[in-house]
Amino acid sequence: MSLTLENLSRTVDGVDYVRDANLTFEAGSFNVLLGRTLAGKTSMMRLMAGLDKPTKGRVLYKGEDVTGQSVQRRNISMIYQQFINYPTLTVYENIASPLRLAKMSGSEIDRRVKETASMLRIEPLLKRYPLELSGGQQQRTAMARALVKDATLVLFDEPLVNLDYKLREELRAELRDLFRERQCIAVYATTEANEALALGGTTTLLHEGGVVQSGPVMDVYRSPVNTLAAQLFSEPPMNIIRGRVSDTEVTFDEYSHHALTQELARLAPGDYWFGIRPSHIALVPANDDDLEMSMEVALSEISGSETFMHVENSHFEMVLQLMGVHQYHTGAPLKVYLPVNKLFVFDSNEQLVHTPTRVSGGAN
Amino acid sequence: MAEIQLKSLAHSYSANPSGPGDYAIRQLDHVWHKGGAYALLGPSGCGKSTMLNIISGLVQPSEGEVLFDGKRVNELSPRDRNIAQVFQFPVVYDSMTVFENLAFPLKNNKVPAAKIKTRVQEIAEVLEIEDKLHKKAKNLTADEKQKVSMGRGLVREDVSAILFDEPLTVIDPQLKWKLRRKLKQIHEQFDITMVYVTHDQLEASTFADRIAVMFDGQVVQFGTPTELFEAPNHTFVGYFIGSPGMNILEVERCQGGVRFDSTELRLEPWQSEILGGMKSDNLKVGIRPEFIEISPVMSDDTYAAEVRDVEDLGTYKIVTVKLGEQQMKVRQSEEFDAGIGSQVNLLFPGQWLMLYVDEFLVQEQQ
Amino acid sequence: MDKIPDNRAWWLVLPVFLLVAFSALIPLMTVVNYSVQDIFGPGQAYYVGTEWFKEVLTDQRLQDSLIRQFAFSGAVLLIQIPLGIGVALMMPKSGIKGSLCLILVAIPLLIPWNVVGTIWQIFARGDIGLFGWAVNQAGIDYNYTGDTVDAWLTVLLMDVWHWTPLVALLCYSGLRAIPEAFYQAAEIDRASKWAVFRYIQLPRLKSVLIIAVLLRFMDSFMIYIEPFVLTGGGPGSSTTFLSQTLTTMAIGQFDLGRAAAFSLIYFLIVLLISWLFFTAITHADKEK
Amino acid sequence: MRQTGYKNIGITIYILLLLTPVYWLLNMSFKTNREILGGLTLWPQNFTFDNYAVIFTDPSWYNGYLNSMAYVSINVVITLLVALPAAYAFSRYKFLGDKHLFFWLLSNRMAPPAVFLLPFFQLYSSIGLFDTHIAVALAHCLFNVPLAVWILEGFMKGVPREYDEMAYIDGYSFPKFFIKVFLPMIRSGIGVTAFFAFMFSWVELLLARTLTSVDAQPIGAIMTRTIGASGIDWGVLAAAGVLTIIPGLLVIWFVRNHVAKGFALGRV
Repeated sequence: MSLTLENLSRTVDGVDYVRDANLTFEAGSFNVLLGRTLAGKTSMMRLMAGLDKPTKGRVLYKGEDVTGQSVQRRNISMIYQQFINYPTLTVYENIASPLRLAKMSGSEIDRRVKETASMLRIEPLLKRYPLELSGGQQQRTAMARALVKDATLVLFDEPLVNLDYKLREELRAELRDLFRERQCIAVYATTEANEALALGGTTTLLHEGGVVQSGPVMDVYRSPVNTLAAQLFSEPPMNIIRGRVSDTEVTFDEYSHHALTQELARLAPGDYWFGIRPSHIALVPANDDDLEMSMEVALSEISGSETFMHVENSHFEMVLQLMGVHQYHTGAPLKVYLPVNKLFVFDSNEQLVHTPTRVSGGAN
Repeated sequence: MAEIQLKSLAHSYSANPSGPGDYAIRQLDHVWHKGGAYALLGPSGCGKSTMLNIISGLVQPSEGEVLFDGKRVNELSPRDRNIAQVFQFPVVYDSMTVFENLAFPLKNNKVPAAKIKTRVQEIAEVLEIEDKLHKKAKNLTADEKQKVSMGRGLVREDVSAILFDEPLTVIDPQLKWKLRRKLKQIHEQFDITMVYVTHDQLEASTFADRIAVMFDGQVVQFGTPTELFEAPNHTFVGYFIGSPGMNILEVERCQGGVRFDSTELRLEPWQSEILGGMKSDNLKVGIRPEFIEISPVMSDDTYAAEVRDVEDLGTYKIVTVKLGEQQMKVRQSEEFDAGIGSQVNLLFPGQWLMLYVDEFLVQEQQ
Repeated sequence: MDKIPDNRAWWLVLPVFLLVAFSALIPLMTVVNYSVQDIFGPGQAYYVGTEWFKEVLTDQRLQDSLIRQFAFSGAVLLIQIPLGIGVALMMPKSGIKGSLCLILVAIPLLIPWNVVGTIWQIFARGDIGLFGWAVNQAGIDYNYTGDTVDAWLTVLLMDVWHWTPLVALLCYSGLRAIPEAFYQAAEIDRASKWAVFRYIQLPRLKSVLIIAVLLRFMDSFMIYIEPFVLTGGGPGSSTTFLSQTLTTMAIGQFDLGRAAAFSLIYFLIVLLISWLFFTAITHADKEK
Repeated sequence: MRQTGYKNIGITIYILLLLTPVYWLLNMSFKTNREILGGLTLWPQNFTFDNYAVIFTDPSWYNGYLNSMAYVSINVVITLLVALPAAYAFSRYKFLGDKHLFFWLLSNRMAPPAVFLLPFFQLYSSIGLFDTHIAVALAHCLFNVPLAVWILEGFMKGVPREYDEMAYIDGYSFPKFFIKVFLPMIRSGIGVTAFFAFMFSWVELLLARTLTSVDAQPIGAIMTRTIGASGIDWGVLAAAGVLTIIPGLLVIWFVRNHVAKGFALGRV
């Protein structure tokens, strides 16, 4: 029981909304589509739902072609970014509506509605009307309506963007738990890397309508196929620096020269892109072969627990994510240290050639 | 530029408020000093936008005073208060070009044309829209429009303050980083009093030197991001700042400290001392996931807990542990690897264990 | 919102299509048919080709009423549009006062057109009409039944009274559609009242104004009942507008051929000018 | 706030000017003809209901009202029935020739009624509908339906398509969705459209008069009969006029809250 997209494309007057996508979603899986706005997340979901027709390719469900099937006949549900509920129905009736249409018995409907409502903690609101509720409550109602019928495919189109920061955190956590046991296919679109990480499951990176990379969230995160993937899936974006490896040394932007140690030694001479996550750069050397670079502080942003430090030099700039508070003034010079074993290496056409050595344990 | 003071301010949208519930803002005293970069942080419906509109004069407070440099301005209209404000959703005059939009406030202030030109240029460059200057505003993308509305606020040099009402809502995460940085630079460049309303703690703390946290109509804490993080003086601040928020446990008094279930927590002497002098039984302890340590060895100040869940967020992990009947979250480095169900020894460093009586922090007297 | 291409939508518009076709196309065909024939009575019709069109186009009487018509419509627009905007700006934004104003202002629109005529027929009379009496008292010699200028002005005044409310209400709703944020921003930017009108209200009224101009042009160009009741087209032919010329020609003199040809030309003029406005509207919609 | 003060004064004056002619009509309707012709009086010296009595007792008078009511309501019903689906189609779908169709519809709103007088007369007599309510109702559809489609389309555009999709996803069939979900959401639009249809049908006289003789004759026509004849009964005429205003007032009262939106034809 799986949903398969077979070289699926949708082009609207010349613009590729979705470009030749090949993906499979397994039952009981939680799938995150991660990409910037207009990356094709929504378009892809609409194709899965059957709300739009593809210009090319097929959608297969349990192996059979459902591309042409009407929305009503597919057993799906969808949650939108804007809070969409029937404004003229009470919360109760909103949640009940899919069941009523499924000609379910009154008692059964009542049971399910109550159950789902309590699951999403909106039981006390059942008699109210959607527009009387806060954004969070409205979205909970929408989710309840989506979950009350056991849809085989549940689509979330950035459901949390219009909610408060803390609410997002809560609902996100609840979602993960809600879908743990469910046997449906959940697809969730978001623009935020951290959300993708928090939700787990499998992650698919989209860019300009095309699939960049897809797989278990940690695999994608730990070994991004190219610089694009690396930057899409890192917040703040991964630092990427151009570098040249000679027989004797590695040079970053003709600026800082370093000896070849560890993995670097294994790289054939040539041009590369080196990536490092903001959180891996340190202000004090951890190992003696850390790459030392002298930079200037452009700006340091303190978020209480961490400091985001934007540093630059005449050739390139980097972002550091440091635990604790580090107060520096703009323009202050400082040395930063890049641990060699945390470097991502991409070849001259930006394809991954080396990932950092995995820390013990790794993905779970 | 001015110092903005709010004196015993209260506001209700209903004409004759019956109970405290009808108040968007209640009994609020606060001072925004000259030239500071401030954030006003809180969940939606906590009254933060109301407060902003009261400062700018778009809303008349039902009680209390608004003072600019000690002068009462309640009766003054926004135009006379000479305040700039940027709204949550872009407001551009779509019949004008970007240039005309940015020039508009200056024109209204009868600024000489030459001055306008240079000033607009300057701001346009800071916001990186100088290439759009002659486009019609209505043909811009959402975030360009928002930049323009910001520009209209920033372009005036003489303003007493600039107020931002969740200005980055419509902006892509990737761009948010850049824009927030811009604002900060602008503040350092022109040092104007800036008040920035948001529900996003990261936005707030990265923009502001000091943050006022609002919780149903009141400012519960006003301090630097670090203060808010390390010593939240109200359980709400603990919960709201930091992600995940502070672990907060209901406890009761016991010999030499406090207790929940069968677990006894030792308190700092001064904490127990103060606690001894207090009647209330509404006691809570809080400790941040970042400050809970997991020690390899068991000792008499560690607590044995069971790992319930491990959330891998790439650069770090959030571990959910069960201590007695209580769930707690612990932040660990990405190297952490203990399987679900395994036992760990929690260590609560004394200086990070906060005690709350009636939701407010018990602080050590100097 | 981008629309979905789907020709099955035709089923939804079919009823409208049939209904309107029935009451528009068939009659139109008849008109066309007349316009190329000379009809003396049932069964006696001769094909005359474009004869009638030639005649009509050269007919002095028609040209005069056409000119009168344009003059009238022009005057109507020039007075009613600015006045309407003004009234809209004065109306309270909301609350009971708002909806009360709305209803009071709308009253003239709810009066059957012939009654409008009747009202003014009485109201403007020197002897028993308040208006006429007042003007005469003011020492101005005024008599719309006798003096051509007075008659023309009275018709104009009546139309202004009757239709300015429509313009006003259109603009009023247009104004109400402007989000409060814009006024707030303007206030913050210290914009003058004039600047607010010029840069916020006027641009946002654009599309409504086009609609208003369109409707007012059409209806004033087709005006019939009111002046007919008020002045019967007189004195002389000072207030005889196209519709009236047409109806007298068709029903009065049973001069079908000429009337038909004339109708078509008439229709085409309205259509042409309206089309210009219509494209303007859709254009304005696109911009949004 | 001086500003608003001036505004209030201005609007009050305008409304007063607007209402004087109506007042004058009202005033006359309570006067005897002698008083009317006897000279100018600002209010009825000897107040009388006779004029109204005449109308309410004489069938040839009050039937006029009944007739008008009849064809107006028929017209409103027909207009809404056909315009609703059409407007939906225009607001949601691209289809072959949609733009042209739309303009063609509107163009009929622009057709001078005078042009259609004779053809209509013949058309409806030929199919035996002359002097029936339905005839007038149908004729009025000529300008009401296009307008209705236009207004409704404006309102429907305001409803995000997500609502349609949500309903389909929940399993609604199109008709069920349209009636149960969609129509309730555009209530105000429908109300306003009904109002406009009523208004234009109620005030129109040219066609109504041409297509009727006795059985379905509208009040307007009956009034015009009295005009021109020697010694007009001014009082009764005024009373009749007053009575024609009342239905309109009732209707606008019901839709007063939506009417502002509707006047913008849902397009701003």
